[in-house]
Amino acid sequence: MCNALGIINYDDASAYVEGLQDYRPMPSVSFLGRYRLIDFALSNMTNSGIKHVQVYVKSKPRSVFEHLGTGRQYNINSKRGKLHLLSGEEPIHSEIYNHDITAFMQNMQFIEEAKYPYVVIAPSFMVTKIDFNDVMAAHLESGADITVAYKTIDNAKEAFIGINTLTLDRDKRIVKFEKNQGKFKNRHVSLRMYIMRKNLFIDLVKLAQKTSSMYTLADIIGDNLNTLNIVGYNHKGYVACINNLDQYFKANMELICRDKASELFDPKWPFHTRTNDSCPTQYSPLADVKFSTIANGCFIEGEVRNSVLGRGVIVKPGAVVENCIVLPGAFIGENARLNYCIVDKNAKIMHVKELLGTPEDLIYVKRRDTL
Amino acid sequence: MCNALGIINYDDASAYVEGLQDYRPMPSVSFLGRYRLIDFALSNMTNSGIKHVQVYVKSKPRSVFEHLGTGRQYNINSKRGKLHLLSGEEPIHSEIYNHDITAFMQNMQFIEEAKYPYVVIAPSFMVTKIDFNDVMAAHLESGADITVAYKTIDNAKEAFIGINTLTLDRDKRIVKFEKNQGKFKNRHVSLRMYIMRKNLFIDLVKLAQKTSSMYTLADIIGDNLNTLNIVGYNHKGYVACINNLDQYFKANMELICRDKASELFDPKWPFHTRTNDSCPTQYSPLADVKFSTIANGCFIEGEVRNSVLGRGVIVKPGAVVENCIVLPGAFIGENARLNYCIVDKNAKIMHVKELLGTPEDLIYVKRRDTL
Amino acid sequence: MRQHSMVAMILAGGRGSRLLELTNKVAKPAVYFGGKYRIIDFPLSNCANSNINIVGVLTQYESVLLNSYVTQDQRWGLDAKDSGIFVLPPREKSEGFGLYRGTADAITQNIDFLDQYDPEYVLILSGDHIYKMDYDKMLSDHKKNNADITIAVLEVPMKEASRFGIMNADETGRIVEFEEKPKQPKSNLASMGVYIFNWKLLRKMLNDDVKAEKSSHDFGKDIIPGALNAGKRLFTHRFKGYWKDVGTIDSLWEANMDLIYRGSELDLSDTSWKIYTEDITLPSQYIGRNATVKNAYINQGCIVDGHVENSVLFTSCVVEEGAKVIDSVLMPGAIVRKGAVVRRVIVADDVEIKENAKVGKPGDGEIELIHRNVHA
Amino acid sequence: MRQHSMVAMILAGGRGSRLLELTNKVAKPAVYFGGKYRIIDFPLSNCANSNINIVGVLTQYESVLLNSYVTQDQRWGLDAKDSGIFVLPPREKSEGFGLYRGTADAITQNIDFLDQYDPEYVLILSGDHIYKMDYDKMLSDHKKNNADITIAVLEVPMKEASRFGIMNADETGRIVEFEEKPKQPKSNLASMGVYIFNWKLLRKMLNDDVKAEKSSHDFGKDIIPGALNAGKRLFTHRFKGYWKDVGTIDSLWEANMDLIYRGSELDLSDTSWKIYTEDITLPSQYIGRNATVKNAYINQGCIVDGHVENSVLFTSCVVEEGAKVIDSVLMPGAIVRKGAVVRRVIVADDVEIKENAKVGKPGDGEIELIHRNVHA
Repeated sequence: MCNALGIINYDDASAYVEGLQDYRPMPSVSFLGRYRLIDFALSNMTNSGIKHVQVYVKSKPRSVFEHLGTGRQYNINSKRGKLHLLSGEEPIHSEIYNHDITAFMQNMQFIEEAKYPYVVIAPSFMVTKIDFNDVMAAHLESGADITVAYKTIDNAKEAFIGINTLTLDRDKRIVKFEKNQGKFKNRHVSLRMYIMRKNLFIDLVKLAQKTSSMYTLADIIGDNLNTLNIVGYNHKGYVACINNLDQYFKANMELICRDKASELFDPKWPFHTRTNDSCPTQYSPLADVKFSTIANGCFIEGEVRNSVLGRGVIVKPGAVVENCIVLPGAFIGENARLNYCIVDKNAKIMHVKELLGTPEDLIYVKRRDTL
Repeated sequence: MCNALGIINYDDASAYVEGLQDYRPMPSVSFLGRYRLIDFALSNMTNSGIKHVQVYVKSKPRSVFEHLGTGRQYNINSKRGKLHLLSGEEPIHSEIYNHDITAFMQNMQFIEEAKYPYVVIAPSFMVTKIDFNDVMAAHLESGADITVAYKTIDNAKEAFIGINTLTLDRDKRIVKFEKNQGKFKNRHVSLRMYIMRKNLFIDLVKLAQKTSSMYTLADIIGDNLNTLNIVGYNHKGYVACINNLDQYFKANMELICRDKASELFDPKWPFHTRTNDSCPTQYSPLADVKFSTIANGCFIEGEVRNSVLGRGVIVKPGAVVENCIVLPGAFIGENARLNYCIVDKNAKIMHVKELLGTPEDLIYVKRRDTL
Repeated sequence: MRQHSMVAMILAGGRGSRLLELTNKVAKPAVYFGGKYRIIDFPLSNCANSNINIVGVLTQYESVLLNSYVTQDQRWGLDAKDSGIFVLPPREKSEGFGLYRGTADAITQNIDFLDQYDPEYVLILSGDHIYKMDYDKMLSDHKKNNADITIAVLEVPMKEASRFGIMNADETGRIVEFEEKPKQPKSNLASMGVYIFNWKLLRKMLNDDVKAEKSSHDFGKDIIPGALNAGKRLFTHRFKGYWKDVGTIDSLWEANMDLIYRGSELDLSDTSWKIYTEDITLPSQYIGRNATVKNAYINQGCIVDGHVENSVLFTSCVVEEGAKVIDSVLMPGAIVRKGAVVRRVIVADDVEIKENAKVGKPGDGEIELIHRNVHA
Repeated sequence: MRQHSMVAMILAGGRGSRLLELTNKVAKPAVYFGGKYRIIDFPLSNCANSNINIVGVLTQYESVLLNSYVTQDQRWGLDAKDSGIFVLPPREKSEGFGLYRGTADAITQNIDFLDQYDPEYVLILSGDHIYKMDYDKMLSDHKKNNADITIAVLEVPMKEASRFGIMNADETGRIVEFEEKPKQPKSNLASMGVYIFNWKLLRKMLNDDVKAEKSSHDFGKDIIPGALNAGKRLFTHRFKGYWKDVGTIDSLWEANMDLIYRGSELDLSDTSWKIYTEDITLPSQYIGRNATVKNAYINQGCIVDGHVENSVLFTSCVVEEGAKVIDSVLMPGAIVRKGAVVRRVIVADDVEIKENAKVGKPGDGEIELIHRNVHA
């Protein structure tokens, strides 16, 4: 798919992972022990053959820059292809103006210069496996102006809150967008993935800016349901919409399960990430681990149940880690008992012996904190 | 020199290249047709064997990120070494607070974590060839707390304006800093390059912040001339201090001359930059070029005298380019006459037939402008 | 992974002895061309620009420089995670050691390399040719024709056709006959030595060929005729544009000269199909106060203060005041001292034409290769 | 450029036939070790960590996989502009073709490669050994001693000394005598096959050696004794720490087992001296509801739902529910199906132990290599 420019869009106000995001933008939030969220969106694009990807980063771009580098690990050819990290270049006077349309306008030159007739747009907070070649084929076949990937879900009361739901007519044309307020169980939800001609995209961005300085891309698309032929693409397969801490926790937990994980992970569709050159994980004679996902470089002497451990996590003897997400480099000291906790990078549980959260009330331990 | 962390410091208010800098920060200002200013500071560091370099960028980091990439072209080993691009991560409430100390404080964690006993600090706007091993050797021999590289100049009335001049005692200890107001001809001027222990650097940064929220590194060093043993290192050889448009012009012009250029360019001390894969430059049967520096990828059918042409510049028949700096990708149309102009990237001189500046009054043509 | 649906194999073992001293210490694909390039930059850049990620380079003769040159795969952007340029010289196996006995044998001995990537298609290229070609388009043709083998062909003047392998094709482009250097050519479509094979078929043909006692293990002599005889679907892919096999000093000189006319078919300034090469760390070229430069192609690092006309100057050449370089090619680091005159020659790399020396002569005779320093 | 003051040359041509089927299709340096590594990762990572930028790898036997493995130099960070890993197999020259006749001959045939970089020092390494060593410190010693040659040595138990090349040195570390596998060793300082040479001296010695008719062209047998006889300054550099030549299935198994005790001398979790290897794109390991994992070293991509004890599991191994893996090494992709029991063996890559099959036996006998699928 060499005829489309890939755009990984801003997270916006509907997607916010409390705690974790204080330290890093959405794209670099750690996921499943060894990934960052952006790995999924970006691998989907490069696996689909997209050669040139723009990643829009809202704030604190450093961690994203360092994670992505030149995009080599995502198979972007450094001569022919391009990974372009963009953020607002002008000072933003108020956070309400800091949205995707502002960023597109500020970087319009790079969008205009890219020599591709189409754009493929996706957010970084939808974790899924999607081949954009299939979406493009559907787009070309339907003759739509815009194709919007959606998923039919039966848990709209808990998940995808704040995301647009779609009403489709029998030709799959979208006739209505409505924010998911969690009132109904069964909905078609937008994945915020769009395919359209680049010229149309540019027109819409300019129109959005004229309409209101707070308009987003989703807003302007919603405005044009009558004037444009906007069609849905039914994406099957696993999708996690990581737009709050509960969903972040839930997605990590449910992907421990092999059956779920195999819906996302396919050897023919690798999700690339930056390697850390960690050694294999070591289990001591005292280790007692069950039903968990463990990244490399860990050293486990305690008990781990139903948890996700990031790279280089240390669990000392007597410690019990249950229903937890432990991010890379964290240290769980002797005899510490953790339940329903999210322990951020390089945090150390040394002195506190019990951190007992509940599914409804997760405990979040800050980055580099020592408790 | 594996025992020092390299720091390429903010340009500050004393260094500002009008026009050019509206589009890019100091480190990415184009120089001598194929370089960017930062190439010199960064190559000096990596050629000196420094493995880990932090580059502080004041604003608009995108162009610097894209130019430097992972630092591979500067011979930074991607596993053992590190090129760290840092900018203010917090919003700055007013430009007066946007100085080096603020940036160091905001990134203190990365300074503290770097496992090197020394820091080597240099700005991006001093174009010179310097082996920091020599400065380090002098630093160790003198037993100084801080070593400041300086140059003895005889053109202080025109150059290095606003930069600190040094007064040295007979032991080379610095006893006074004074801003160069252009009143005297012969001065010792600071190159803003410092070597000191990393711990001392951290202490000074913290002290500066406590002292005043507008204090810079140069300020706090100046404050401590009595309490610390601060010694000068006399750097010989070519130095251009590119802190305004005139000096930018002058440095480009004087480096056309082989004798001057050979003071800066030494095959054993290469200045690295990002390659652009341009083809060789083509001279048509009509070309008439003398005393000029021409980058690759140009196509010359006109007359060029005493000028610096960047990559991919096109000079059409009948055009006359004299005493000009033409940045990459610019187009000089048929019969256009340019004298004492700086033509920024991708500008096109199509309709205007005369742009005649003078040495005192340079004409600046904006990026992507069509005249 | 669809990444590796086509893997390229570049035959780069040739010695190129008609290039005289230029190939004494380097294989022909590593010979300099075009002011800053080496010949093999062309097939390698074509691969990169055609979205091919895995390239094997089959080397044999004097390959140290060639090996270390192509191994630096970032030069062609082929350093992404699942990309790479791999040097494939002959090697010792448990059953012994064998040099490559022919172009086909070179691939046969590296079936295990190809199996690592399990491609659908294999593209066979020569490391000796200068041209810009989109192999991705050729692959589209191959798929559209449902072909077993596709061969890139180029129209040559009918009178020269007998120097080439000539493809006789029907109106659909299907090859009905192949003649190696025919005395009475029936068509002027010459094979460029660029083939796309379905890998499964090629694998089988190679495994058969290695057992055939009479085979010379060559694509042109054995594999292609064999496939035709077996009734396989062979199609041509028409190439239009600049193509040159620089086998001799004369043709190498000519190909360089082709570049100094903008509007040449081989336009190296076209940024949509760049040719990538070694990244040289040197300042821009300097044209001095006494220089006259007309109709020339000059690379970075050169210092010109004399007269340069109708010539190509590679990296870091020096032409001193009063020197004349006319109708010539100066390879990297060549130096022409004061008062020297250089005409209709190729000066090999790092060779010095001393003060007031004269080399070459006007006219239209053979081009001379200057490979040792020349004194007045 | 001071970048290349020392160039490393890794001798990686050995076949390693005592590793049985593990080296049927790959050279010994490419054999797997330590859950995710290959043996050659150790010298390569040591080079990267010791600030060496240019590494030549001398290959000969079954080198396709080894060549394509080491060519991906970004794995070791050696992909900066003036860095690189270069594969150096034997090649055809104008004077003919020759296999490498010995360790010294391998370097001799690549003098032109080294001359490209014109180093001051050349570091000679073996591609077969597992250890972490700072060659930069060794170079400091070399300079401090004003040595011509420095040889890294390690203390071995006196009773084993007769299996090694033993260095007898004076109190300053200067070598006074070298004995290859002495019956009555005078010291227990064994050569590790790690040498630093002043390149000018080595170049001369190699050029002399190639003409010496009786020479076996070997560093240990010819070059080192020759230098000693000629009165050159040879010094030892004492190495302390883990060092292993994994020449046999037993020693390969042992070296893997050494890793499962944290506090082992070969601590691969030490981030100040990382060992770099291939970057594998696979999710984290999964430990299932029925798993018991004790005293184990397990890599990413594994799926464990059975019992694993005192074992090393490489990338992507599967141990199904009810299966037992004890005192064993599973190489990448090995699968142990339900109810199978695996004990004191090395299971080669991609081998499957089918349901209820049993391999290996307890006790302290020789370690078995399982290189074919096993049925119950």
